[in-house]
Amino acid sequence: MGELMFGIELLITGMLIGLMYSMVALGFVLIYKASSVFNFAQGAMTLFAALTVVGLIPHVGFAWSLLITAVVMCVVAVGAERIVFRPLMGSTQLTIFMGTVGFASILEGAAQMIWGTRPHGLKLGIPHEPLMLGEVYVSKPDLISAAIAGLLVIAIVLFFKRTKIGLGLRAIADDPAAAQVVGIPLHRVWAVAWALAGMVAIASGVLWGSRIGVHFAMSLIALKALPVLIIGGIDSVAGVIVAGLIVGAAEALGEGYIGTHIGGGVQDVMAYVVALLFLMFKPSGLFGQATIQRL
Amino acid sequence: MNHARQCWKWAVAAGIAITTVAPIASAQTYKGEIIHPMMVTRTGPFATASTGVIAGQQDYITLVNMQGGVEGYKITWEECEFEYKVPRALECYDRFKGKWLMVYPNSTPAIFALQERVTKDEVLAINLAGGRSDSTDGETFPYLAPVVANFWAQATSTIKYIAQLEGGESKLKGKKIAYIHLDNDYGRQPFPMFDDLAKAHGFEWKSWALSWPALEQSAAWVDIARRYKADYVIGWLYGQSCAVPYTEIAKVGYPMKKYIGSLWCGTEDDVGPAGTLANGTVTANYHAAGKNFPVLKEIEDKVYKAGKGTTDPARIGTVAYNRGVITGMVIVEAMRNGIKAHGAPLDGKKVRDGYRMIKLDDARLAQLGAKGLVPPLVFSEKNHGGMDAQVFQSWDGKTWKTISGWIPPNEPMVRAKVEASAKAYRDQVKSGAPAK
Amino acid sequence: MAAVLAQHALLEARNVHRSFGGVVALAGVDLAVNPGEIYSIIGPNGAGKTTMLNAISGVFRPTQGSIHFNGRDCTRLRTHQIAALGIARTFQNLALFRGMSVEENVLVGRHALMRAGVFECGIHFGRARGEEKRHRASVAAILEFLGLGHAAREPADKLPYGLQKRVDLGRALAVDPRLLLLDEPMAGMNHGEKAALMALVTELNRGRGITVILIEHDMGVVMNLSHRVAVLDHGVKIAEGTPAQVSADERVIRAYLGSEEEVH
Amino acid sequence: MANEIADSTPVVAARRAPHYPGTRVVAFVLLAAFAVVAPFVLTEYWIKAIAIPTIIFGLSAFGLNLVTGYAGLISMGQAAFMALGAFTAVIAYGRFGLPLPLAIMLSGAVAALVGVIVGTPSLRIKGLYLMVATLASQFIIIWALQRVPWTGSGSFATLNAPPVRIAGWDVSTPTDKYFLVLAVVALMTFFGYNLVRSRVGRAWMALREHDVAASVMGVSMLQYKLMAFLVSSFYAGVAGALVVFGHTGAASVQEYELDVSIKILGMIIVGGLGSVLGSYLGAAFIMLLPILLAILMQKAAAAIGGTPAAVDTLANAEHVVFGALVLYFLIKEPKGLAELWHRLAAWVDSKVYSFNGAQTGGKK
Repeated sequence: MGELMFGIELLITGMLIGLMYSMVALGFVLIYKASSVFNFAQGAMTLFAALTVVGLIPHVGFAWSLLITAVVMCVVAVGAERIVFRPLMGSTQLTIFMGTVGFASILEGAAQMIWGTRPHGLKLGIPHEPLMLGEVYVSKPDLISAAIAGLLVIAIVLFFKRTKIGLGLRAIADDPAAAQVVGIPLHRVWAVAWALAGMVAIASGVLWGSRIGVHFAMSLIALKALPVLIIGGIDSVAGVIVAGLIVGAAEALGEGYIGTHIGGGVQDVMAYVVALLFLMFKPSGLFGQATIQRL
Repeated sequence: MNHARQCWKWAVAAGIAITTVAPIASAQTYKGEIIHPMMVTRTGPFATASTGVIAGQQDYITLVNMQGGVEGYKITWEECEFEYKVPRALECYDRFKGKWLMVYPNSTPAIFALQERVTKDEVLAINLAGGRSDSTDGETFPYLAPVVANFWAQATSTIKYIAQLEGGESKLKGKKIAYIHLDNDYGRQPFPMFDDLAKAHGFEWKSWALSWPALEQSAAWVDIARRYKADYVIGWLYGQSCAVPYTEIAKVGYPMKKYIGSLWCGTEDDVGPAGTLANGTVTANYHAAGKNFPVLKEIEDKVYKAGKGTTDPARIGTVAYNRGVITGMVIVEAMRNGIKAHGAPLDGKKVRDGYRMIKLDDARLAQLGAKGLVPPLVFSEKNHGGMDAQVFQSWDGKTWKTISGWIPPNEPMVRAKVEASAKAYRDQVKSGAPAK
Repeated sequence: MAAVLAQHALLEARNVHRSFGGVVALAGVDLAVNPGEIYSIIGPNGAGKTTMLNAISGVFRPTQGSIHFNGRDCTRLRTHQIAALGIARTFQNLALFRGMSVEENVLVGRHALMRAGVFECGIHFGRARGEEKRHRASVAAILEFLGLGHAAREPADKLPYGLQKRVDLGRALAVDPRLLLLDEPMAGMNHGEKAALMALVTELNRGRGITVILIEHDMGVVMNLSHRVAVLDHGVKIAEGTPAQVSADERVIRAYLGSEEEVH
Repeated sequence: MANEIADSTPVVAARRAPHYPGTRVVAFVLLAAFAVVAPFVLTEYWIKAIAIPTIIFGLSAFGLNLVTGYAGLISMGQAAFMALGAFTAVIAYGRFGLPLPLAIMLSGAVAALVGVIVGTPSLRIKGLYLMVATLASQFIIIWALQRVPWTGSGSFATLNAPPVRIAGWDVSTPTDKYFLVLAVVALMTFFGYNLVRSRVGRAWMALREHDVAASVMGVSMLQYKLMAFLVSSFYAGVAGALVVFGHTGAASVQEYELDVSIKILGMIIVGGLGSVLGSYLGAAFIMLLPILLAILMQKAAAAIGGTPAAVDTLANAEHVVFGALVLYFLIKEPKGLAELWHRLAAWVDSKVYSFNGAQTGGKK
């Protein structure tokens, strides 16, 4: 195949993966918007959700296991709000961040206690033969995953724009004190944010699981979301999509054109290099709001 | 000042906790019994394989105990969880210092970190098919051993296997071999070997490094299959990264049987998650899979019937489990020789000497009910193992099917490398430069 | 006239512009503050008073125009360099260093006057030691002067509002300023406190010869303290002169009535 | 974002009213005395596996506390700086045969240099953005250490250090290593302790609380933010060198990956932001708790007959309990373990000097 075609295939592959990063990043954004907290536990939640889904499938089938997992994740979410947030309310961001680290440790431990340490397959029955666009191969599962990721993001955007709770979330993000004054129920809204993050965890858990299998290391996928967050702007839902595309493309092209000359291994670093460049030149990300400090 | 009360409460709690720990630190061996501490990884990303290996080892030891123990001594083990983390491994080692008879962390990074300690304390640290490839040289590394095929041996016999498929090493000329690997101690050790082999056979090789956890490999695979157009791909992955390539291979439409994984991707759990996608994939292995071996039957009948098994019986005969059994055999055999030669109670040095006396030839393996499970293992002061053959196996969706005979390494080449590397190490130690 | 004053003006602002995004906060303001005077800037909210102080103290740079201190152009200097010249200020919202004690807060004001580097500070020997002693002493004096002596080791943010304002002032005094910028120092004070603070400012001005630029809403205070008053409205200086002249100026009155805020 | 900026600076334990030094002085003297006799009263295990790594990581945590706790700049790259130190130490001491003290200094210097570069974004960004910026550096540094052939982490990614000698003293036994580590850590703790009480420390705290006000007071933002990163990563570098010379005897990137950076961050948060003591208390908590739990879990497993299921479950329960305890302390002691100690000391004071117990009976 020609260099050009190769480049195009690389680009498409990368961007599809990128959208799947966006989906993971979405979980962070949700909780960040609600409480300006960086939820380190998102990865653990993804792992927990995925393990629960595959753990239940043999007993109740796919559809039911999704439903039950959704309920479980809601419980986990409310639990998180109760045991991590309510007591830590008013502490500094750093302290709450550490709280989420502790919470992640609990989830990971629990996941392996309940579901064991062995990996599981999770197949969605999507044919794996590539889609041939001329010379360019495109993965069907990735296409579908990317599509779902995209839909999810749009759904979340609508949720923020249209629903009462969504608007509440935005109000709280802008000014928690004021929001409380006008009677927006902080705790409920936060719980909802966590629950939504839980749903995102299920989606990313299932889609990533179908790609790489469901296994403990899955929680590390979350790290891939961080560069996406920075580039997209931590408080921007739409931003994560674009950022995901950028990161995915950067990774794939970096690996294909730089990595190939120095023995590979640049993929993961690429994402962070791009993120750093953004921090240097556009600190608040593509869509994040810049802030002016008042005196 | 109830706050302060609380402080006391915690102080007391900590006190109690510490006192419960203290005794563990002090080491002593009881009479008539062999204490055998074990490093285990039951939590975190590496627990999958480790739990199987641990189970195999413990079940085998239980079997030995039921049959009267080693020269009349029963073996009891104590576990130390280290999560495959180097600092925790060091802590474990120090916690059981003085009790160790043979250290088996099942982690190459841990072996590197432990090297200094075990050498000083004269305790043999083994890592089957891992660790330092040059520790095959028992004189330079008196307390390290790779036991079975070391990484260089693995590399050469894998190339030999490819040669077989091509119909002769001469046919390798001009072939393109892609090497996709984790970017660490383990993934990098074969580099120099591949260089030599490429020179010797006139093939071309290129490396694609992946940083742990390597859960996303698409770009590398597009590059390998669509631009580099490799004739064969050799994978040197571990843990969950073993299961990742199959979606990519399907997507880039690369022939599955031309992807050959290292033996560390050779367990059921490594390909299982990929489901049918992995059908027909090939990995190396240093032993046979399945449970048609008397020793495994015995474990099933005696140990598990008696309810003394340490895992789900379904795991018996799986690759990870069999590796545990083999490890158990090596350890027990070394202890037995140690007692025979130096008498009880055992210590690290005696067991090391016992290890150097191991002569698991077909006859002995047959006695142990493990004929054909592993190629013969015969060690000496000079040879701590590592020159052994590999067998190649193909995944049929449920189990591994052996598809090759035992393919020995290219011994002269590996020897040369081992000697060169060992010499370099000796010189560095002499000159006080950092030993690599 | 500004040109003439330039000879002996302590601070001079020439045609200072500043806008944020589209919003124009200052549209070409000229100020000339003479040594030793108390110079007040008044005007309706949003007139650009605080922005002017920010421009002078180097928090923002003017988008256009220049600022000269003691005849030297300091428009391009960085904030901390301006402090080193001897320009100190207080903040409308105090901006105290919350995690630190009153003494430490004020000691920060001495920062530019201290010289010890990291290493000296680390080994706490020689210059670092002596210097620390000296400056703690002078800070103690400042605290006494402000009647904060008893609170020296209290966490600054735990003090009552009135005292916090004094800490803010103390911080500024610790700089040993030649020019002191006060941003609504009387805000939220009762009569007694105001009287005390006015006495204090007078003392600083007369006794220590510190030139003062004052932003204040309480016209009583302004008329009382100031030698001269400038009136800003929508970023433009609409009047300047003695308190009497200014309060007589009908443009000023219009400006205030225009922004329904009464003048006493 | 709005409140993110506002919240991003950690609020720390404010200076409290002076106590009679009593309890603290006594405690300090006892601690110092114990530190000196420890190797002669404790088993080798406690020295080698508990004491040495704990104080080394304590030092690294203290370094991080300088930049994060005092200067209020979140950094997630501390482990990478330790790695830089560790590799520099092996290469300088082993390959180029520098004398040990120089090698240690150099390790700090190299880390410090990189630290300044990593710190530059802090001039423009804060909070979470800075967190991820430093986290990015963590990945990039580790990657570079692995990929630059010159480091020697080639086909074997682990570098072993030769035997440690310093001016004729063979630092071979655990006791020797302990005293080497203890000496360096004590020295650097003393240095840092002075530093945070000097104009430099005050400048950092001022920047943390209100950087604009600070610069109006004459503190150079550029100079002091970068200085904070410089000093902090210098400490990390030295800690890394100590890991090599005092603990593992080898440098390998696997020991300094992201989870370690997060652990170190955890140490100062649990221990107490902006507290020297807290750095070490936190280090002890984060380092020792998992080991303690692991041992307890194993004992528990043994106690209940060690059925395979139980063994696996309890091994994983370790993580659950660990996380729960971290949360418990964050909630009970938002200002960190140091605050717990201060209150305890205050309480003891109030009992001992009961005549003025009113004043010193603890703040709150």
